[in-house]
Order: sequence, then structure tokens, then C-alpha cells
Amino acid sequence: MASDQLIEQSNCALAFSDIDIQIPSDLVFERVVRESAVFVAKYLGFDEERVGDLQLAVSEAVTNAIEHGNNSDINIKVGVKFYIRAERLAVKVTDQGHWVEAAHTVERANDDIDMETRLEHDMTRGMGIFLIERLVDNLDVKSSSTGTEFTMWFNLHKGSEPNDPVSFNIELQKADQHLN
Amino acid sequence: MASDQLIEQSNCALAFSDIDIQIPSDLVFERVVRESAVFVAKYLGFDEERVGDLQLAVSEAVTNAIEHGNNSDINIKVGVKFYIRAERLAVKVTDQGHWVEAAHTVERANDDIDMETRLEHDMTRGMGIFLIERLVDNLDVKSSSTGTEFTMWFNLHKGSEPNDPVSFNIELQKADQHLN
Amino acid sequence: MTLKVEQGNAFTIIHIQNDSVDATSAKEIAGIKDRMNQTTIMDFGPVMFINSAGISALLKLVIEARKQGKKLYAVNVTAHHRKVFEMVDMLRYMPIAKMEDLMPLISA
Amino acid sequence: MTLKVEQGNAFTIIHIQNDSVDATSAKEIAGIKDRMNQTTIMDFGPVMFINSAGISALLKLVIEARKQGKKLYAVNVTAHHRKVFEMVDMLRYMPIAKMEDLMPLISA
Ligand SMILES: Nc1ncnc2c1ncn2[C@@H]1O[C@H](COP(=O)(O)OP(=O)(O)O)[C@@H](O)[C@H]1O
Ligand SMILES: Nc1ncnc2c1ncn2[C@@H]1O[C@H](COP(=O)(O)OP(=O)(O)O)[C@@H](O)[C@H]1O
Repeated sequence: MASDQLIEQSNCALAFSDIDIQIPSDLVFERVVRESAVFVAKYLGFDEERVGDLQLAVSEAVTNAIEHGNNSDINIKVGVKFYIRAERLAVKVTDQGHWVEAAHTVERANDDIDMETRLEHDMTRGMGIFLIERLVDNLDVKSSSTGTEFTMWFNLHKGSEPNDPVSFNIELQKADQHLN
Repeated sequence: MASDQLIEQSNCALAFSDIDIQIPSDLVFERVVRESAVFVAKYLGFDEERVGDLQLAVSEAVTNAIEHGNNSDINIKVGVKFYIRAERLAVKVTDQGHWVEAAHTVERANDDIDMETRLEHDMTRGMGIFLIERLVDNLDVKSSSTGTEFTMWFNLHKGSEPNDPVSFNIELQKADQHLN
Repeated sequence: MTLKVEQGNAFTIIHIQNDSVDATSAKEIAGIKDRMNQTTIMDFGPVMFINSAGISALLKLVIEARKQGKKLYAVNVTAHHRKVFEMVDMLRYMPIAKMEDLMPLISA
Repeated sequence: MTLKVEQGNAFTIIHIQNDSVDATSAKEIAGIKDRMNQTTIMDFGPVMFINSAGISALLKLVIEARKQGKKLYAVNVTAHHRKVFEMVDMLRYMPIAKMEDLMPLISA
């Protein structure tokens, strides 16, 4: 099937209703979501490279939600929703934690990764967000007392520069703002 | 990893919390669930043949929920839940329809499939339930005004005769029983 | 494309290109029924998954082959799919064969 | 098993057996650090997926190789994984090579 046809088809099925996956907060289940992402990307007619980009971005976001959001507590879930709005595929990853800004690990979109410093200080983590920013077309993070919503957007029709770093819109509400 | 270890592990992660998937009622999305079933089966250390059995049974049940339960209405969802209870993997498939008994298509577990009659009458459908009964260790169907719950059970530790036809426990409530 | 069709004088080989013979590939498979030949071989080479929607499409070919007095064979079938075909009594109508053994039929 | 290790006099070839280099295979990969050799080759042959948890494990090997003055190479890397390695500036520390080109190093 031509990819245009697939996108057409998707506007029927995905635009009205979403795919929703809930997994226990254990890293082994990250793979279920990652494979589903591949299916959705292929269904939408993404080319091989974009399929890989989407798969990796979803994997990173789900890993973070399991580890940082839910502290790997298998009694609570990480949710993932795939849906289409305004010519874009959205992947919304939700957890029940609070966003933790970690200035020394989060590499901002306009910085290059300074591998030399990393290697000197044995810093082998902190590349997830850095990669996500380079793989998605847009990114939104909302965090409040009810948890974190991490939403990644992928254009259905390839536009402008692919894989340009995106701006990272983050909206953090103080936990107590909602609590009382 | 040895399969015992995997089952051990599963008792930690899957026993406390479930994997939940909701798809729009369109057959293209059946595949997402089918692939997730493969992941779960491998994670539980099922051998190759049982992985195939589980994958096929899940595919058939989800196909039925989409087509017969939800009439392929993409605005409503089919739900699939994987969980472990009492040394068994359960796969519960839910839709929002009513179970429709179709005596001429449902082949009962103790009947053999009469292919000759089928071919004479161009009956190429109606093999899903027949197959499921031969692939799972147990089967429960509950249907009421709120929808149908179709639950398949797979023993974690291979017991007795594998792939023996199972009894089909079906519990149908009259739709109006709940409505007023 | 789900299928690649190889046509000879008295044979047709249908190479399934998909990894799944399911609802999404069923229509194209059933549609092959007008291109069958005296000996028709379904090559399941890359097929990793078959469900009853796929079997239903295959049965349409079986029915048509009977009507037209043609012979259907399946090659490159996995152990699991052989088991499923046995369950639904498919093998009587579409026996599993080895490609080598069919060579005399297609080179005749 | 995730890894198969081939040891020579002055070389080690680490064949990754998994299709994923991710959190679940990270520990075993990082654990290989005591078995590196003057020339250490990571063979990504069957690897279909790499994420930052996997890269993190690979970086542990890179750091250790530097400390020990050893040289790491990657072979059989897909185009997508090359792109990801480039993004995180990995290629400076673990260049991608062709197995044929490394033969002089390991047969010496
Ligand atoms: N879902 C989340 N909830 C809370 N904090 C998060 C979440 N995702 C990312 N973070 C924060 O962003 C940081 C950077 O994440 P990342 O780049 O993926 O690296 P790493 O996970 O290796 O620390 C994390 O260390 C954490 O502080
Ligand atoms: N989820 C469901 N909701 C309502 N009826 C169902 C459902 N699943 C199966 N059935 C009934 O059982 C029959 C047999 O199903 P199956 O053996 O899978 O064959 P087919 O789907 O080809 O008809 C269906 O035709 C339908 O009447």
C-alpha cells in the first residue's frame, strides 16, 4: 500500500479513537510499548528512519516514566496514548510522579553533548532527553500533583528540517498548588 | 535466562499489576495486541509452540471483539488485559457488544471440524472459537448489557494434556436484565 | 504488495510476501483465485503468523480449486502452521509439500 | 545469553546475541569490561534496537578501554544506529569499522 493511502486510512481509524497502553512500572515492559510504536509508525507510512526515530523516542520517554516518574514501583502504571491531531502523531506518556529538573544531566537542545567531560566524570546517563529532542518534531511536558504528561509530536507529512533540535516546552506546577 | 527465572520474575511484575491495551475497533490494530501477546508469552518463558498458540488465540478473540462485539465501530474500544492469577496467565478481551450464539458457525469442542460440509456450502468462516478452544487451557465468557468479557487462561507450568479441547463456560445475561 | 505470482504453462507459484496471513492480507489472497493453474503452489516462505481470517481466504482458494479441478500445494510451512492447518483439516485439500518434490510437476 | 565472546592473543570480539541493546541487556554488556583486549570489537550483527540505557552500558566500556589504553571498534552497525551514535558523539571513541579492515589487527 502506498504511504499516502495509509495516512488516509489512519485519518479514519486513529483520528477518532486512540491506542492506549498501560504497563506496570518495570523496564521489561517498556518493550511492549516500543514495539507498538513501530507498528503505529509503519501503519502511518513513516519511512524506515522515522520508524526508528519514533521507536527510540518512545523507548526513552517510557524508560524515564518508569524510572523517574514511578520509581519503578510495579504497583503503579505508566500510560501511553497514541493519537492523531492536526496532521501529527502524538505520543503521550504519563506517570504518577513529579518532573525532576536535573541541570547536570539534561543537555539542552542547543548544546552539543560534551562527551569528553562525560567520560572524565564517568557520566554515562542523562542522554534520554537529549536524544528525544533530536528525534521528535515537538515536545510538551506538563507536570502537576497528579503526575507528569510527556507528549511527543511527529509530523505525518515530513516538513522543514528533519531531526532539528526542538524547543522543550515544560510546564511545571508546584505539587502543593493542587494538593490543597 | 532460564524459563523458571522468568516465571519467578513475572510473579513479581505481572502478578501485582496488569498490562492493559485499548485499541480502536479496527482490524488493523489487532496486530498491536497480537505482538504484545508474543512478548508476554516469551517473558513468561513459554516455549515456541505455546507462544504461537497464545498469539493465535489472542488474535482470534480480538478479531471477534472488533467484528462481532463492537461491529467494527472505530469510536469504541476493544480492551485487552494480561494478568497472572494462581499460576495462570489470563488474557481478558472486552468489548461493548452482546454475545451472539451462532449455532451453525460455532463448532463445539467435542466436534471435529467437518470440512467437507463447509466446502460444499462455501462456509469459510466460523473457525475462530473452534481454534481458541484447542489452544487455551480454559475459557470463560461473560456477556451482559455492559458488554462481553472473553477470558482465556494459559497454565504457566505445563500440566496434563496440552491443547486438549476445553470446556466453554458461557454465562449470558439477558440484555434487559440490567437495563432497568 | 502481499503476493508475487510466478506463472508457467501448467503451474502457478504464489509467493506470499507478507509475514502475516490475516484479515489485512485476506482479500488479496482470496483474489488470486482466477490465476490458479493445474498445479498451484502457495509459498509461505516469510509467513510468521496465520489466523482464521487468513485460513478463510485460503479456503476460498481451496473451494475454487476443487470447482476448477486444480491441485493446490503449500510449501515452506512452519511447524506451528502445520499444526493449525491440521486442526482445521486443511491438509486434505492443500497438502504440504517440499518444493523439490513438486519440481517434476512444474517442469513437465 | 546476550553475548558471545571470542578471545584471541591481542583481540576480543564481543558478539551481541540480542536484538536489543537496552536496559535489560545493559548489565551484561557493561560487565564485559574485564574481558577487553588490545583490540576489542563489538559485533552488533543481530541488533535491531539501541536506546540510551544500552548506550550507557557501551560508554562504560569506552571509559574502561580508555583507562586501560585499549581500542574499541564497532562492526555491523545499521544506518539508524550510526546516526544515534553520531548524535551522542560515540564514534570518536568507538569508531565503526568493517570486519575485513580489522583483519590485519586481529591476525597479527
Ligand atoms: N518522567 C519523568 N519524571 C520525572 N523526571 C524526569 C522524567 N523524565 C526525565 N526526568 C528528569 O530528566 C532527567 C534527564 O533524563 P534523561 O535525559 O532521560 O537521563 P537519565 O534518565 O539517564 O537521567 C532525569 O534524570 C530526571 O531528572
Ligand atoms: N466478541 C463477540 N461478541 C459477540 N459474538 C461473538 C463474539 N465472538 C464470537 N461471537 C459469536 O461466535 C461466532 C463464532 O465466532 P468464530 O468462531 O470466531 O467465527 P467467525 O468470527 O468467523 O463468525 C460468531 O459468528 C459470533 O456469533
